[in-house]
Amino acid sequence: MEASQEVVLRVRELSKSFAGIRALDDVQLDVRRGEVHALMGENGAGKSTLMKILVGLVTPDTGEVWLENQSLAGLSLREIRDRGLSMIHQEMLLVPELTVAQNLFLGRESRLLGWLDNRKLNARAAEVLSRMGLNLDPARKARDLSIAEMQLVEIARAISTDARVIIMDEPTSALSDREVAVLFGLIKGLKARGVAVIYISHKMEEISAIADTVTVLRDGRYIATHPAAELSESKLIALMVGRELGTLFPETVSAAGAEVLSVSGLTRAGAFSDISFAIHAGEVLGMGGLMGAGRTEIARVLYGLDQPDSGGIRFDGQAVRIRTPREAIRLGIGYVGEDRKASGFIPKMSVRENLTLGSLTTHVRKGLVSASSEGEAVTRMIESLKIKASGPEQEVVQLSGGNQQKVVIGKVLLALPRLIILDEPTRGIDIGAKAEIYRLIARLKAEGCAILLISSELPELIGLSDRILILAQGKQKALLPASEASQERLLHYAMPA
Amino acid sequence: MENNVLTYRAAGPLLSLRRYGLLLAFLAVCIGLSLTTPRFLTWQNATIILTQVSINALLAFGVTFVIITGGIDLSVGSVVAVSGVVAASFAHPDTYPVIVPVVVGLLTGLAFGAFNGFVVTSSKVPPFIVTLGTMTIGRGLALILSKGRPVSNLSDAFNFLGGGKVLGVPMLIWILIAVFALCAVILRKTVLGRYMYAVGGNEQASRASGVPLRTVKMAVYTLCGGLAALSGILLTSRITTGQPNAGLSFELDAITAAIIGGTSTSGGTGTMTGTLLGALLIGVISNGLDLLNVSSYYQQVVMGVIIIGAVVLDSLNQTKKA
Amino acid sequence: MENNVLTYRAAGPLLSLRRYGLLLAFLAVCIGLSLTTPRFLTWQNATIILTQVSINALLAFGVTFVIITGGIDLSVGSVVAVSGVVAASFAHPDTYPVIVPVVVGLLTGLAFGAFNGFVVTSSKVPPFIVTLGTMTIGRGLALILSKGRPVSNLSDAFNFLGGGKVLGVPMLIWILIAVFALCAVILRKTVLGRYMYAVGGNEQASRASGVPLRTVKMAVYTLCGGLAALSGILLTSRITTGQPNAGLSFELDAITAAIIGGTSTSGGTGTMTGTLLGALLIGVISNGLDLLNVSSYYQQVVMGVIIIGAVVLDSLNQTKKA
Amino acid sequence: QSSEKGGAQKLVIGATMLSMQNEFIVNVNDAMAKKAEAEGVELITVDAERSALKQVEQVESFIAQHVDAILLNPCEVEASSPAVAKALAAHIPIINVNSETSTQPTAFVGSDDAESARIAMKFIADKLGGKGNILMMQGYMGQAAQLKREQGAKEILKQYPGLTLLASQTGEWDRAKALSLMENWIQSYGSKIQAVFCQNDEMGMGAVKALTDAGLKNKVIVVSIDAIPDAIQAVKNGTLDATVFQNASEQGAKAVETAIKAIKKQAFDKQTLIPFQLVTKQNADKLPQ
Ligand SMILES: Nc1ncnc2c1ncn2[C@@H]1O[C@H](COP(=O)(O)OP(=O)(O)OP(=O)(O)O)[C@@H](O)[C@H]1O
Ligand SMILES: Nc1ncnc2c1ncn2[C@@H]1O[C@H](COP(=O)(O)OP(=O)(O)OP(=O)(O)O)[C@@H](O)[C@H]1O
Ligand SMILES: [Mg+2]
Ligand SMILES: [Mg+2]
Repeated sequence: MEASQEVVLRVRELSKSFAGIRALDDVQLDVRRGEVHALMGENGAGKSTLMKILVGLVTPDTGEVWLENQSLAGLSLREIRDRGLSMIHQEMLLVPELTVAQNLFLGRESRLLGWLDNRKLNARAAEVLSRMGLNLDPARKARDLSIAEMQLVEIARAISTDARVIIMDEPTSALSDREVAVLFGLIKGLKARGVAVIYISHKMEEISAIADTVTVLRDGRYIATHPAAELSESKLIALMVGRELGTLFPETVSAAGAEVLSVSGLTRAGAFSDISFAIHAGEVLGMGGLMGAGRTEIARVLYGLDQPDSGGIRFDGQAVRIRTPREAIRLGIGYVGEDRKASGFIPKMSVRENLTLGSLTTHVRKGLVSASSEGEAVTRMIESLKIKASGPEQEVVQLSGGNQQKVVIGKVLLALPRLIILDEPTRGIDIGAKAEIYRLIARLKAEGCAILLISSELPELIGLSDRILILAQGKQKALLPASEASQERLLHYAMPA
Repeated sequence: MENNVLTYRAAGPLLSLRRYGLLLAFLAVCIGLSLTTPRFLTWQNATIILTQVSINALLAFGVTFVIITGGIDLSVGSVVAVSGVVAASFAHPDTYPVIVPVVVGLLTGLAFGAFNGFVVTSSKVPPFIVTLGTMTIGRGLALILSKGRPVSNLSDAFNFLGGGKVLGVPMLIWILIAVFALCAVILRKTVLGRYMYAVGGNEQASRASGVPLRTVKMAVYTLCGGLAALSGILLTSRITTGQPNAGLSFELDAITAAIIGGTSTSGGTGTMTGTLLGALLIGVISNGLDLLNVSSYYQQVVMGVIIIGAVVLDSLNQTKKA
Repeated sequence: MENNVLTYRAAGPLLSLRRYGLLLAFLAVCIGLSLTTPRFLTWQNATIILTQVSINALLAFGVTFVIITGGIDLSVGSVVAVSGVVAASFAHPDTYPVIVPVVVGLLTGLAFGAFNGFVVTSSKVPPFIVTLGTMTIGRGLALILSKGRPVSNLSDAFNFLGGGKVLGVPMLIWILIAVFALCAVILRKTVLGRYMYAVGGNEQASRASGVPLRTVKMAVYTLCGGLAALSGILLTSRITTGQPNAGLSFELDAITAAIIGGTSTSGGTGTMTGTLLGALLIGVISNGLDLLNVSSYYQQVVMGVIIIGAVVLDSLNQTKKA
Repeated sequence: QSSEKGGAQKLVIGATMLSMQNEFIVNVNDAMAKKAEAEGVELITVDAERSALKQVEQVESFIAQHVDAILLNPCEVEASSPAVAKALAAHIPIINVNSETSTQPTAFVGSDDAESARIAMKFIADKLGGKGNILMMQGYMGQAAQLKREQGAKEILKQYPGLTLLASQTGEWDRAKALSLMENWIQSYGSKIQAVFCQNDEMGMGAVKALTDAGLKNKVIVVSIDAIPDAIQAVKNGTLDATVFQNASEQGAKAVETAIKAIKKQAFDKQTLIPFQLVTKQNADKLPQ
């Protein structure tokens, strides 16, 4: 169905500042019935803030929002939701102690003193989930879900309301291609019912696949709105970044040196079994697979977060047992985890404090932390990663998602690791920052660092790796040079038997 | 993730006890005491323990609600005193019918709770400070209202509430059972209860889901104040006097019972069964130590050791299953 | 987001106070008292307030460390009693040199702290329960060791520690200043201090960043125990007796000072300056109420109202800036 | 009841004490234990920790254990009364020790708290010649001993219109709190202060310390109650002007004696009043034990 001309959601002159930071500056937006409206912009451009204002989570300083010509000013979250606006949150807002079913319907129970029937609730949840083609046990607690599963619950929750406009703030950041395909199917269904979708993503190919219209924000300001069909990728990037961007994947030369790490027969019951590979200095080993294939579990074992049941790990040719992350760091292993909110940074700490957390002991002079030594390292890292913050003292929790990720990477780099494990390092990162991280990987590689790259984005995996290891259901399926890898071939190996 | 897992742990019974370890620890203490003193495992002693536990348990139920939402209430001990004194002032013989002191006492506690809830929801002052403030204020008011003197000479009808028996079982035990059931139902079977877990588990997510944070918090503090008042009225009736310094440091016992029972101070978890068991554990230990005639100084040491020990046992058990 | 903002609030001065609101509230109380009673703003009264505040402030510093890591320590009041009694037993005239009771007392407190730290780090028992256990155990031990009687007849050298003056200023004030400076340096300038914030801010992320959780937690509880012991020794010296029931409910005052000072019970935030200011605020109010001869009953009401009021004022100020 | 099972069975007496953290009470309890041992009786002591509720519960427990007699050292006049009523209803003799309850027990051994305050206040009045400024340091507000001692002190104040009560605040029975309170009072009233009455010796010691530090001790009279060893020593040294001696060992011993008589249904005194004694520098050396 073609998008109609009827505007369901209208935003005018919206501005919002946080403690001196201008997150939105006179922004406008028109969303039409049944269209997929992509909202694009770099990390920190103000996309999430705008969406949070729409659903009533954040109050704007000035400006107004109309849903079907009715102003939403002064309405509560509940009232706005009841008028037909729902949202998939970037931060995955689930209550860890509640079950999937309870989270799905949270805030939508009939009355405050109403009677709850968990059996009925579970049945309804199971129905909703299966209608969306999702395989999730409604009785599982949210805290036990992987982040991909959490994201699926968020999606199911937003879609199961009878919303007229659904906001999706990076709904696919934790999903692999298969689930993305499921989501796109759902979005098509929504369009057909006349539901408008505001879609935020940093994945260009998704925009061209489903967006009808694209609005671009830059530094909190409205830049332009165009039909998606009229926008080439390079033009879109130019609008977002304000300049042309060179090639995404930098040219690198493979100059693999001595073996840094090797594992043989590594097994952890219930997660993966019999994994063997080696990584060399100056080499990028890619690790691919579908969601739940066991890649994160391997990384956790290598970093001492979990213990293997059997198998050996050698570092620099020495057999080692890595019992804690501290030991891993001492060996020279760095890890950027996939769940940056849970285990990546300390929200209340500043950018500075987070950056130096893993290497603080190197800044000690006469028993005290030297502010100048620390400050110098921090300034260097902020510049080299182009971290966008009001300064080194800004709390990391206030940064946009992409900049938070840069802080986490910066922290690992400051500990000068010889092997870096990157688990979905570009999740939620804008195209410009992505290019920077790719250049960073190339630079680290050139400096002789060994890199284990886990990614669900196949182009990224192919574009950056020297060799690629494919896992399916915890088993090693293939280990091939990147030159022999194509997306089709990798997918073929990754599919469960 | 086959379909059959759908039935797994599905609805959960009303009185589910997730912490078998605690039950085990409790039973271990009981068996230990039964073996060492024949006076422990008697019907009469069981009645005594339950009666003694009831006052603390009522407070602990209220505190459990609050802690589940991620808050804390230090004022319950003082509310026991104020509402007890207020109730006593209306409970002299041949003045008002017995319903009057009960209602007035309850209203006093509800007012304190509502005040706590109001300040917590409309300022950024941490609940610890708010309720510490009302704790001090409450104690002062109890002394002012009673002029520092116990309020005595209470009617028989009033003294029956906490001192009488029905069908051979003390009133306090009946009330304990009824209030426990009510609180368990609120927590597990009503939307309000679900929202308590949600607010304590992730306040931001709850807000984004449209959970009425303000209402939920107002509700838990008010409930807690009401339960403290009930506790205060029953205490007053049991000792036949409204005492301005009743309930000193009761808040600590109540919080302890809740936490032993598995309520986490960071919010989002806790059950009424656990809290009841926590209160019972404390009651049984203190009863047992008296029965064994352990010197009062050593009692404290033993009490401390057993409490830590019981919770260690409980946590070992949880770890194994996790 | 220009480059020059990089210098904004850069490394942060040692005594940075993020909460000007609290300072304002404190000054407001001081000015109010100066206007109502001429006796408040005198050098002598200032000395007295500082002396009175010092014991609580030392405890509050220790507790601040613990709360910043997301823990809690309820045992400090009991540790005050045990270490005071132990120190007093070695402080009779013509027995040991004064260093002996001090060292033995400190070791007692450090042992309690280390025990807390050990149980907290090697089991899943919540710190609330662990330290509640040691609180009870400590009180019992103090009573056992002293047989329930004050330990008096202490040497002059020992009594000088908490009662003497140097350069006209009470020893307690010198010690308060020195310990405050030391704690502030630990918290803001050492790796350990940074790790405390990290552990309290996000334990999982800290572990993943190579922060030695166990060591940090052991350190804070042990530090807290040591500071409580110091507090106990000084209190014993000040009142020239080791009292088994000294320090009753001191933990509440200490935690209150820390929280008024901006330490969040959920961990990850807090400053020593804030805690000191919190302790001073409590001390000034209680001194002022005595000077104004407010009746004991009303003192409590006023104290509660002012504490809530001060923190409301503080939080309003924070909101405005956020 | 085991007493009926003949002399072979050891008699059991349960004692619930106001607070085993109070030195005077500990002394009373020690005397009980000593006497009980001499008489071949088993004594079970429990600590009510100043809570009337706890005390009632402990008496309930004693009743369930079928003890032969109960010694009650009441926390409160009114609130501990249900304990007495319950024991009487269970036909177990109950003896109140040291202070009273509103319900009449089987027997009473002790002294009248108000009387001790009268003695102390009278001493001050005499020393000041019936004219002067006085401060009163109260115990924990609302507790029986505080109320009784306040009442006694006020009676004497009424008799001497020349005495002015400058202020009265609580030191919560505690030496450290009393020290701080006295420091603050010195700020407020300075040289106006002529005498301080403290409701127990612990607070008295704290007040003495503050006054000594401020160099005011020789200008101010301090009197307190209980005659704990520290206080007697202070009286000997002349820093504390007087304390009021309450004979702990006699109270404890008499209580056990009376209980045994009551169990054996022998004749006993319904009321044994043990007199107070003012302790000053003159007689401080001559106290019993
Ligand atoms: N609560 C807050 N306090 C202070 N600053 C904030 C807060 N929330 C957002 N900001 C700031 O507002 C700006 C916009 O943030 P926003 O999260 O809307 O970006 P975004 O476009 O969603 O970025 P991303 O693609 O990384 O998710 C950022 O500079 C961010 O630091
Ligand atoms: N917290 C958890 N609790 C229970 N099972 C888990 C948890 N995390 C992962 N698993 C399970 O472990 C297996 C491996 O998951 P893992 O996250 O390592 O996969 P992955 O290949 O990294 O996939 P992803 O794309 O999700 O990162 C899966 O079967 C998953 O369901
Ligand atoms: Mg965003
Ligand atoms: Mg993964």
